Amino acid sequence: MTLEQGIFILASLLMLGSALAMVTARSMFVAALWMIGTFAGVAVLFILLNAGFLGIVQILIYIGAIAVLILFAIMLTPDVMGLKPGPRYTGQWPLAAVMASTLAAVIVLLLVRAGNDWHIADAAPNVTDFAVQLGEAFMTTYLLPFEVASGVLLVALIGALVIVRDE
Amino acid sequence: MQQLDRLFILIGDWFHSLLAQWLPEPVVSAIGMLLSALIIMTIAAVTMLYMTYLERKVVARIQDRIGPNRVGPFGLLQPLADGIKMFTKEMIVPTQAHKVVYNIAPVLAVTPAMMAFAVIPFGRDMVASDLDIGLLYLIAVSSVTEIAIVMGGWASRNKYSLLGGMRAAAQMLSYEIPMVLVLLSLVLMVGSLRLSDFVDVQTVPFILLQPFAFIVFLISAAAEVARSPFDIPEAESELIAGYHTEYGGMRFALFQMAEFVAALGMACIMVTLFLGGWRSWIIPLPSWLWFVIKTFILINVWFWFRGTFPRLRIDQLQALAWKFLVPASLLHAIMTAVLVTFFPLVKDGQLVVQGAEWLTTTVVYFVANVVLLFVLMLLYRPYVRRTVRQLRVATPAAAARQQEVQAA
Amino acid sequence: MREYAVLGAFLLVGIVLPAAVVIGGWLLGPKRANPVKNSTYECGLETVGETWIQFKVQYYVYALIFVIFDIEVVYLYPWAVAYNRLGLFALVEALIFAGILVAGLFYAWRKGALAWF
Amino acid sequence: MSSIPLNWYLIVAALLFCIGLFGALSRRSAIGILMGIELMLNAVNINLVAFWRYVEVDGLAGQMFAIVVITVAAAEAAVALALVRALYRSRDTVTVEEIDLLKW
Repeated sequence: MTLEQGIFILASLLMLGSALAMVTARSMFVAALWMIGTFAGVAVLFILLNAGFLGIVQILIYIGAIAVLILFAIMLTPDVMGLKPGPRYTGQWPLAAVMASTLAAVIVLLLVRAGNDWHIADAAPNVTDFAVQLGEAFMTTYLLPFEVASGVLLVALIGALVIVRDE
Repeated sequence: MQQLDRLFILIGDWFHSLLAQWLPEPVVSAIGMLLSALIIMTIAAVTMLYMTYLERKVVARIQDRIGPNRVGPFGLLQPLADGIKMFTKEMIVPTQAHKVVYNIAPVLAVTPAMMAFAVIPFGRDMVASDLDIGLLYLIAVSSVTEIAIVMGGWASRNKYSLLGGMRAAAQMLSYEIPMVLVLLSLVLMVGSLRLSDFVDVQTVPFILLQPFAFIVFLISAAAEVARSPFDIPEAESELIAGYHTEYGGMRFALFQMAEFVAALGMACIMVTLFLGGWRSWIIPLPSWLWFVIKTFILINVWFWFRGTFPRLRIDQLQALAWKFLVPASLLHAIMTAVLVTFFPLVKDGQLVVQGAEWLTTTVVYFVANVVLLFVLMLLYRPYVRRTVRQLRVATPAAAARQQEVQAA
Repeated sequence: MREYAVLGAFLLVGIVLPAAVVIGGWLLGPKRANPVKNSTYECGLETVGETWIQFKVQYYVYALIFVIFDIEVVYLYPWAVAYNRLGLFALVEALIFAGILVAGLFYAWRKGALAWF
Repeated sequence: MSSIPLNWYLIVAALLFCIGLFGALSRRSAIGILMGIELMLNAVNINLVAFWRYVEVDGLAGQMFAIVVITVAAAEAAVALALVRALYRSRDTVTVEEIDLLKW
């Protein structure tokens, strides 16, 4: 086993373990903290995939922004400490569990059977100065996503502000 | 001189070759990485201890006092005494607290502050990790601290802690935006996110080219690391001690340490981005020594702030961030983008400004910054006047008084 | 890859070092807990009521605007890095991008969402 | 060539997706559902980047797609949490079972 594989396994265990802890935690706040653990694991996977830029963006956006937003939203709800009695799950949770585990089993089985039968390229992607490549791509091929993104963000901002304000 | 400049690199190489005699190469480089991390963090921790001493001395001088002078000569052993005291104190965990989160929070507060040092070039070729997206990494790491603070505030189960934690997080995230936008204009000039490239380009330090950016960054950085006048998160008079009210002993020390180390890290970042990093000014000293000197100057600027400014109120603080700094830094970035098209510093990864051209470039950028500052002042004059007028009649009592005055 | 390995080393040491300090302090310090000492501090008085306090929605509003502007970073930083290789076209595009977001900021300002009451 | 087969990434992503799915389907709290959805989006991103790394070599489509997904995820979280807050204000609860105004 190489070092790379070891890191991959550790990061995956961290990620999946945190994800499991997240969906089973009683307190919403603790669940959000586990979610941050999952995001960190995903960031490590991105870095292992030679996508260091995305790994850092994952930390910046998911951990630094979205997780904080969720924590703030939890603070606005009652039962911040997660002490109120009552079930964590809705009545349909056994059904959900069966569905999710069936789906997982099917996909994993298919993937294992497919083995390494992918059109895998021989070389690793050329990632020197990735940010520059990305910037040039934004101004040429991917100009539309670049401009649409600002529109999406504007709509989200205005929509959320309209909904959330106490008038 | 050459030898002295490369002192630490030579020691590192010597150590590396020493280990390589017995151990295989991957193990040696792993040990090297861990050791460099350990050494840099230890230096940061010791510097942090003496920053507390220096702060007390400097603030004492500003307030016409002497400051710590009992333990050791000039009180130089005071921080050690404080450290030992913290270390041997009883560790109390409130019964009501969420034990696990309560214990993890202080550790997680220190980690991101320490991790910032990984990409800072301390001297010529002296950088632990010359990441090609170093600047983005710094921003990402500094935004993780908020979570540790919210965790600490929440786990204590104390109203003041929770409130302090939320306020701290709100303040930090508000000031992250102007900081990021103002760095955008530097990135436009340099065309890279690698911190060593920033140092390479700065034949003339960017503080002269972009003074406005430096001021905005200084303000946002002070807020980001909760130095006064932005120390609302731990405003004693309003929130007892903010998010670390319930913490004592070593855990409290870790929160303090996180704050001081973050301030130190910010000073290092500012030196790298605005003061030319390890480049020597006039006197040819070793590059790392110049870095230390510049950092020392900036740290004293923090202490000078602490001794001089009163604390801002939270509404004023948020208004400053969103209503002034964000639009101003955006305007600044746009202005820089226009300037860069006519007076580029870097083209296709190559520095294009040579010799005497630096003079014209510097003057152009400096004048543009000053003009921007004046334009902003003109734009904001009516707004500021209106706000001041509103503040005068803010309370009902004051409004009644004003009506009385007008009637009479 | 080496650059990221160094970051991993920093992460490892950055967690182990403070954790060791906390454990060391716990080992060295006295351990004489009692109920009064372990009660919530809060100004030295008994805690009144639930810990939970109704937070203003304003905290959420700031976090919201912050998220929107933080994502802008992901788009604008690559643009800024590549800027000296691109032409005036890039400036115009980024101006449109930033302009749309500034419109959002000014909408929030006009609606009073930036004020802290 | 990396020592990690593409399969490993796909399996891990699938598992993460299913855990997120379970969270989204079973949680009572609306915020819990939202967090489950965030996990699912992350799983999708792992797949996108893994395929970019192993299959698409001279292109940026995989990463670009991941960035767009992150953007949309953030926008979605912002609006959804605003909705949760509005629901809490009008109905005094964030539990999805009790939000049944449309169930007649």
